[in-house]
Amino acid sequence: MSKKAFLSANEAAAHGVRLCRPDVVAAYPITPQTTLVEKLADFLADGEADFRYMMVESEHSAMAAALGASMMGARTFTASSSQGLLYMCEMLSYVSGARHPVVMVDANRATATPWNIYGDQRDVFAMRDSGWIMLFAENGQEALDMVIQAYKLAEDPEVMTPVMVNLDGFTLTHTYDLVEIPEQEEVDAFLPPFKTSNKLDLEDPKTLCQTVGPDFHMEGRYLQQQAFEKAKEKIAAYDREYGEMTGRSYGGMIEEYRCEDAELVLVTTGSVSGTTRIVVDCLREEGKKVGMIRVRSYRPFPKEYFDSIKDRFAAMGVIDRSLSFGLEGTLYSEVKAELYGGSAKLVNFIVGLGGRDIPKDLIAMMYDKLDRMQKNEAEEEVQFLGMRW
Amino acid sequence: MKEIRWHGRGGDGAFTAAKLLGLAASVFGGKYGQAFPSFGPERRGAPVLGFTRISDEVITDHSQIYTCDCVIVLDDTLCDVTDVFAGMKAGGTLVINTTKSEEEIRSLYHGNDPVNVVLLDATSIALEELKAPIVNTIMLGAAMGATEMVQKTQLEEAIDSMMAPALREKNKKAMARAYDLVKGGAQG
Amino acid sequence: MAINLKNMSDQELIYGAKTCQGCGAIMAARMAMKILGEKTCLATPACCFAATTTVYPQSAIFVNNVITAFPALAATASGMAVAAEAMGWGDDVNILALAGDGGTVDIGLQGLSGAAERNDNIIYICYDNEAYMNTGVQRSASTPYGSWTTTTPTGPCSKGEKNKIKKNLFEIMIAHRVPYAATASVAYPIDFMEKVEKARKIKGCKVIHVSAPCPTGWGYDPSKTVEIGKKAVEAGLWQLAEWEGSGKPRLTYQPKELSPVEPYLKMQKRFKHLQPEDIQEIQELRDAQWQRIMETYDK
Amino acid sequence: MFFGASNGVGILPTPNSGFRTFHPVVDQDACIHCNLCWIYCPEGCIEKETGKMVVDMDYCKGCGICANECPRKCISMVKDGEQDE
Repeated sequence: MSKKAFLSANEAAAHGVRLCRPDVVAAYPITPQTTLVEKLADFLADGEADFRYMMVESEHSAMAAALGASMMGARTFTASSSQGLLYMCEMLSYVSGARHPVVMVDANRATATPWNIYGDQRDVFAMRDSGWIMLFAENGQEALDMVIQAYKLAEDPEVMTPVMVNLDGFTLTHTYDLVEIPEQEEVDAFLPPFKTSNKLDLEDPKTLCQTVGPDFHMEGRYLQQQAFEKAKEKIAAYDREYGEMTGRSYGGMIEEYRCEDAELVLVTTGSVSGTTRIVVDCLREEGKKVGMIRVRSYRPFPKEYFDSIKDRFAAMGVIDRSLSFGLEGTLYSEVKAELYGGSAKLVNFIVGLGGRDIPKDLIAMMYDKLDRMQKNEAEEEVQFLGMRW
Repeated sequence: MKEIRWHGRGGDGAFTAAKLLGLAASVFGGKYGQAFPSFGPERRGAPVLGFTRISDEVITDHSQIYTCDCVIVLDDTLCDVTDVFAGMKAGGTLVINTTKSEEEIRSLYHGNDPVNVVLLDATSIALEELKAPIVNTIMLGAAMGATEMVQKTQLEEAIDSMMAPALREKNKKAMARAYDLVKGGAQG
Repeated sequence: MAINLKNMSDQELIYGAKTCQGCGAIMAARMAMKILGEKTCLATPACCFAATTTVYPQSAIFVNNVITAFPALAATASGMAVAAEAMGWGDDVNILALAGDGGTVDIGLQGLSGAAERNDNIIYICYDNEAYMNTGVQRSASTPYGSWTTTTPTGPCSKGEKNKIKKNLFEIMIAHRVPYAATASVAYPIDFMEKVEKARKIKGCKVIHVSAPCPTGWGYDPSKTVEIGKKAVEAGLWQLAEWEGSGKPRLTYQPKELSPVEPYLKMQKRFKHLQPEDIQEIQELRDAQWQRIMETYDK
Repeated sequence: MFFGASNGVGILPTPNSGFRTFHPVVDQDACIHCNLCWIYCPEGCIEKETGKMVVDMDYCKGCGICANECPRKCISMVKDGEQDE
């Protein structure tokens, strides 16, 4: 029997980690990730978990230690945020390039400067090309479930790629919610012990993280790309399998909400999706044909899905809690690229940077703008909403 | 959906009370609960906010709370630095730890809608029951006595499951005393 | 254990590396591996050693080995050591971290300090060739005073490296109270290998700083690597010392009388610009350092 | 192929003899088997167990450390292609 608890997403993710029985956890504290690594320490102190906890002296070393541990065949976890993730950046590509299935949680937070500890997704999007699978959870329950699915995905022999589970800083990491904690036996049945040939071995010595020249480097990158393609199927398959076990399934790489006959849709990630659902429900009651598309997997990107909906909606808005200076919202660029040649009118809403709240009336305003676009009224393509001026 | 805001100072347990309420409503009350602090670094003594949502439906709202069914103020000096009535819904309830008069507190309200004001000298109860001026569970009891958002037994279960064993009994007693006091219509 | 060359096996665990002729770094690695043997997991950062031993598809290392990022060696090795314990690899497995001076005393020092403080069960060997050699001879915090490098070029306004004191890894590690720290030189293989053997038997973070002359970066004939290494020790510009976790550090070899620094400096192109007064200054710096050692180390 | 991960060890496709201009020639009669050349050789390409000091000419780079350090001076460096003594 699973157990209900009232947990923050950080605590829920920590339960997910505990249930995956990691061998080694290496971490360094940073707001708003801290309560996650504290919870893991509590599990050890209370005898509820059994792993080696490396309290290292920096994020760079946290990811380096995770790499070292994974090289020995250990199931490994780490977590970070913002500047810490940027400091880890160098090691992210070592871990992914050498195909070590480390799982980490990133508590999404603005990057300095100005120094700001609040929710924002620019940290993860700055790591876009690190070679990590990047998933976004909407709430604490999904954070827990996603960590468990992340290990299954990362350690799949056809994937063997590290996974970053993203939680919106504070909005999720510090918000308490009703969460169902699966039983250990259930998780054990879903996630077998970590077995890999990609590790050091005294009987059959190995070289890992090898130097490669121009003559072979591209082939390695091609294999990584293939692994990401494979991951697309696996994300959906493991989500289904997990759903059969727990009754909770999230739709794979994408979740559509009331899109069946929708004309106006917003594309979201993370916690703003929950708030958007409420707005969709309200507008539906008013008879507006609105819907929401939630991106759960940013890498691999649901390219085929967006290709397939090119002409399905009249107008689409992409909510970005990040932006690429000199261009537009990071997520918007990619959605737009996949919708190229389609008939949907597109707009990008930059909101919620550095912890700015995204209230329901602001989301309602976005749907209103989509409505005007559908009626051929002009809207600026990239809009900052919820500003002081 | 009930939306509750807690006013406290860093270290006085306002967010703990917000969490206890969410826990009581959800895990022990069969509803759905959500609780979150005013986000940011924790500084002892600085004004802080805590928030609780309670609903019969799944709570997916991840925006801030702007309107309140109930506001609970753990320390009346906060009235000097914050508008404790901000966002109060018509018919909402303000529960405040104070020895001031109802008129003094009501004078802070700028709205036209009727609001309930519940006064309690929670600090005196805390000093008697807990031997320390910690009022969070007392104010929780008072607020629930005033609004019935959750049941007393659910709060007791929440205290048992969240607080350290040594604190449970005396906090339950203090909470119940405030609950009964407010429920009985008396103001402490 | 006394090291006896006669009894040592011909088995080579590092072979065929594409290092320069007369490379001191690969000598240090080879000597260490002679002691540590097949049950060793070797970790190196991006450095000369890594770039010359493991370029796909070839591999000149015959034991488990990994390459990690430049600043990340100690933390990677720590992770390996902790996981080895967690996964039950056994007490006889050695986690050997091997890096140059730049990767250790500059960019890698934070990680090494962390590993030392946590006392993770690794053997960390820094081969010191006194500059960033893999990138083509740039100064590091281990480059000696007066030395030419490509970033401390000599000219009318420069005499080369200005920092008068090399960063003292040995004493930094003693300050961390690691269970074993030592300095050594590839020119004194028995001394070095005995220190590796001691380190192998101790649990915790062991650090050995070994002088490894570099014919390419220092500018001398490759046949002189050992000769130069010996001259540095005989001139008191490098010491052979160890610290076993308590008491004072101890010299494991003490020249009867320090030889002048000039012959050592004159053998190398990196010092060829030095004038007699510069050499005099280096000798005075040496004297001050040596006096400090005589006062604070056991003989 | 799954490289960047899990490659074998000890794979030596190319010899290092091309690094060399001179190669060592050991006077086996004068050798006292002190093994200093053996331990100092950066390449580890001198074999001692047969009772003779045998150099693996595929991997000797001709650095000359062995000749320089031999206490009996019984190793000479001979230009590649010229007749060994």
